[in-house]
Amino acid sequence: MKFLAQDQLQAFLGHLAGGSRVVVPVKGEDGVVLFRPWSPGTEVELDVLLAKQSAKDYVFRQSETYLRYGYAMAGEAAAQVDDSHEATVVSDDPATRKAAQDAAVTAHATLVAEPVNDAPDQVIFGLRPCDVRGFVQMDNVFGGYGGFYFDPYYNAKREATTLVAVTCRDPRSTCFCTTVGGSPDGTEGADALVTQVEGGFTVESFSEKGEKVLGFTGLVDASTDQTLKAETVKEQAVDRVDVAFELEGVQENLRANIDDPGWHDLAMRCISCGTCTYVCPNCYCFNITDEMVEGQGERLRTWDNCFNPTYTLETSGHNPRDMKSNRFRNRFSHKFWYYPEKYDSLLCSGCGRCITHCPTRIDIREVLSVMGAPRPEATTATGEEA
Amino acid sequence: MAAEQTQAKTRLTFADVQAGAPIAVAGKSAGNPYLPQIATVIDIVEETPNIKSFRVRFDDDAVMEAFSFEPGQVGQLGLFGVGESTFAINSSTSEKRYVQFSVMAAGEVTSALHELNVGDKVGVRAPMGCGFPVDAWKGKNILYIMGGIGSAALRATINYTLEHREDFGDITILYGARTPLDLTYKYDIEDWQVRKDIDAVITVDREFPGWEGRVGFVPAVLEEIAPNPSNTIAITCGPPIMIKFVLQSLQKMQFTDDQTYTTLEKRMKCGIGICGRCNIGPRYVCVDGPVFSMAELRELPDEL
Amino acid sequence: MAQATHTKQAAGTTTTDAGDSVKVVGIVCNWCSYAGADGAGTARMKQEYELRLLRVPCTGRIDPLFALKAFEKGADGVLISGCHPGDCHYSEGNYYARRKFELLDRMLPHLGIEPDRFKYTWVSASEAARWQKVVNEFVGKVKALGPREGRAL
Amino acid sequence: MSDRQAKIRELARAALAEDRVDYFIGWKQAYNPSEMIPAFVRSADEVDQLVWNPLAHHNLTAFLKRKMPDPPNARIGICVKGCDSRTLVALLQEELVDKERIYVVGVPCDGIVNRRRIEKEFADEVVDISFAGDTVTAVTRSGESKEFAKGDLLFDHCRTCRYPNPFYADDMAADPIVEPDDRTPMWGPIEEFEALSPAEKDAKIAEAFETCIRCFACIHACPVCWCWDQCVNRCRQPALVGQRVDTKENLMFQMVHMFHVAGRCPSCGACDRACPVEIPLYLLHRKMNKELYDMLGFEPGVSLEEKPIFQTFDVNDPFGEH
Repeated sequence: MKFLAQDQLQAFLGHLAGGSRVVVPVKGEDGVVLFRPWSPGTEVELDVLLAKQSAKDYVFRQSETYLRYGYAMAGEAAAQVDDSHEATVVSDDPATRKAAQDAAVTAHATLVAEPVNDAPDQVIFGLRPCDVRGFVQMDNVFGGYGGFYFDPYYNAKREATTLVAVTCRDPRSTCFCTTVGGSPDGTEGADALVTQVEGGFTVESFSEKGEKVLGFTGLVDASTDQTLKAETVKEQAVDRVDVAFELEGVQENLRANIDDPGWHDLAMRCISCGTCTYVCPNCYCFNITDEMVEGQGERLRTWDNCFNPTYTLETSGHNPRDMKSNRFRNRFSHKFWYYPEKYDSLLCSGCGRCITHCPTRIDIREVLSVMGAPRPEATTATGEEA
Repeated sequence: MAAEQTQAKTRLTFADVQAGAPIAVAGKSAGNPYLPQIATVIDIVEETPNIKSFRVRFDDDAVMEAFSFEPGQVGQLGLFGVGESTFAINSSTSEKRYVQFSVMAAGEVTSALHELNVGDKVGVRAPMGCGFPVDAWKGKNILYIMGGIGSAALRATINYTLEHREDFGDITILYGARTPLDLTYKYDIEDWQVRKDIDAVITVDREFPGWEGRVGFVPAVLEEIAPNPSNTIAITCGPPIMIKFVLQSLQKMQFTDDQTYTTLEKRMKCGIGICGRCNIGPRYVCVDGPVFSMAELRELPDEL
Repeated sequence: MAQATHTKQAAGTTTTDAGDSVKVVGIVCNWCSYAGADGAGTARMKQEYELRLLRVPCTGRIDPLFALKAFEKGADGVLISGCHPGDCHYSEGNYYARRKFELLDRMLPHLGIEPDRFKYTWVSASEAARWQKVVNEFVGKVKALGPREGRAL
Repeated sequence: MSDRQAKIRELARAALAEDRVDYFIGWKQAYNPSEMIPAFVRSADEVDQLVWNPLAHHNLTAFLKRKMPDPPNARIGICVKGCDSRTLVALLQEELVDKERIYVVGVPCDGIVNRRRIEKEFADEVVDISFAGDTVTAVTRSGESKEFAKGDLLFDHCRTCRYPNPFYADDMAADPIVEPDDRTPMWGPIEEFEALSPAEKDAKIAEAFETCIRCFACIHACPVCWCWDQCVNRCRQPALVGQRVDTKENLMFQMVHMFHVAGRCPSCGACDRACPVEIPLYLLHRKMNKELYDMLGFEPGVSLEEKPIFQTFDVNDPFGEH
């Protein structure tokens, strides 16, 4: 175990910034803490436990152009193209048809489409172990787990990213990482872990990337006292996290309770916005759209979420999840039933952001205590509904 | 019909992928699954007043040559600058010159596709999803029940069973549309009616000037022709309301859940099981479907 | 695009888009201001050519967001013009519109867009000379402010 | 204060017991006493969860919007504060809510405490906020405690509030409190912003909207943003707002909200409080209301008979060229 003195922190980040971008939690003028690129002198905010948003955005961008394309016509061909957009009349005569096809093909020949995949090396410093587990859990869906597709965009950024987590010294009452298999000092997926002790930080590494982090010359071997103190910080932190619900059986109970009227009750105060999913370190659903200006276009993917009323809306007007309660059920079932069934991993690391950022404080712990447990025989919750 | 997931239960890295790890369901090759292959529209067939079939050919001959799919699989047909939408591949599996999609003009992408001319460029990502288990159906009678543009989702399968006619027992096709004008693939219908080895029943919802065929809704006609469920597979596709009543009728006629198949539509974006919107409970229509047996559907929440 | 070309031809110039120092979007109603602009063009009245016209059936159809969208997409100025109050082809569309434009006009400076970059006015079909004056004055002011770059909106 | 709470419970109990409503919406304590959330009470035995205190910031009329009630045709009992009632009045003016389906309990309000102001005073989590007279006591998880004067913690719109009593209610939870004689609106902190140069404003706006994550919390929490679930912000035809998340598009996104609620929005601040990244949306809406007031002397949602100003006109409107 190494030790980093508090007054060496800026130098340490400067060292990391030598080879890559460094991202740290920063408190803005308005007191809001967000992950922001670090530059010399930027104060790192570690006292506020959780940044408003997880660091997800730096690996799985909220909006990301993945394809650029452009239409261009060669001079001569362009001159012959009729711009009138008249519907093609397909001739019955094969020869005429062939000639028309050949002419059209030549005229429209130049479409250029280039994939874009920008993945700079980066170190994310100061994220919490639950945020790190968020990446680990998302890795399965993007990483071709179980023979599914491998996502080159996510993985390029993921592989270029070093995660330096910080032990949670003061977990909040809304933290429930231990309930879902994590810990305030968890190291799963972390390349390195720093723990705040008197006068600085102890630093441990768990991977090759983590070893590189330890390459900073300002690090010294941690004293026995410092090591012990770090252990105490960790133990105390673990004690501060409550077990929020019984995880065992949640998947089966969610399946059994799929039609339970309790979903309606729990969803009543939901306003069906996307806050919980956008601050979540695990939620990964996205939308794909094209944006085009004057013949040059981009195809981009942007975060989307299952609370969006138009998320599943079909062109015909049919919406499989038209009711707020259906969308509500989908999010929790996805995290604790659908995802585990496909990827053998939960899709929740217990950071509690969805609870504290929800405009109406919908509590995932309550939802799972109620719907993830056996339900009494169907009672009529919604009166006329039942 | 969910694919058997035989691949390792582990997350892959770029190194694994470069080393040739099998990375996709249904035998698709490595590469960037988001990138469409550029293709050229080589022919457009106006099927009905609002449905056109687009025959497209990949610009890269090697891609065209290597292209193969299972009947029932789908693809994303996209227009650069507008977006992509999912359509059933409805050319025959034996067709090597082009890939065909039928498009009803309705939304943003489909309306833009209808503006296309022969020679225009499109992007195609195909095949996707799982097809019908046609091999497992060998020796059985096949009953197709289709409504409207639902025929597009079953055309490749019908053609497959007709091309391999000797592998199957009786083949019955029940096809209905609102009016005779809305019947797709009229050239197919003519062929079916000439052939002696299949039984084709074509119906329209209500009387129409010049229409001398059968009149009646698909589920009602189905009960009239009363197919024998013994050793028979029933496959249905059409508007949701039709599917609902057809499934009820089939149940009434003693078709079991294992004998009944349908193919579903959902709003899709990525088409590769990631973006998360086409799920029905734990199943994604894009990778686990679009083909589902009734037995599989019963396991899922009522979010069709 | 057709409308934009039309304006340039009317102004009797051959300058290309790339040569424009600023981009100004004009949203005009079909019945009065578009006809007025047409009149100015037919009469070969010399006008600033940086204006691109969009024609709508009535100013009542114009959502203030159209103007914001234009700014967002890089317009340096937005001019809205319709029938004079009382002369609306649909009787009262411009009365409703006037309230919306006034609010927009008052909000824009709050969003970091200088007051001279937006104007709403009324030009009738017979007021070709007035059209010329409105365009020249407005575009002149926008030119004086120069292009908007790196702005929030 | 507790009198109002008792009266709310009493009125809710009666409405539920007499089956006049299917459910009753009030406020209750969340997972700890420092947070208040909307409460949906379905039976008379459950009314004791209803709470009234200066943390009850939610504008519950948002739950009357299209597609919010469950079941869709529910008869709903609802509590409104003065500002909440203005949004309700705005909805009633346009007949967007059926008067026959709602039972409104008016709650005179002495001002709501901005919890975020307290939160910012500590690094640790605030787990308890209690009130004694004008003193507010906040306690953190590790036991640290601080006292504040309530007046310092109020929301800006509460400090400048001219309408603490509901404009529309079937029953009142207390007698109306004394209202100021002078109803001239006070506009609060927007004046600072107004004094900035265009370039400075631009920089401020850019800074504020850069962090927007387009989660739609502002739009969904807004009681008068009626087409919330079919918002043009989600629409591709027309593509008024692009999908790309950047400052320009984010600002455009907010402009869609702001201009579409103009004339209905009394700047109750629900959007601001719902924003997870704390963008000061309230200031934007406040400014809009100030301009509407200067234009036409109009204040939204203060009279059932009045028409929203963008649905009517006066040939003599005192602005623009004639």
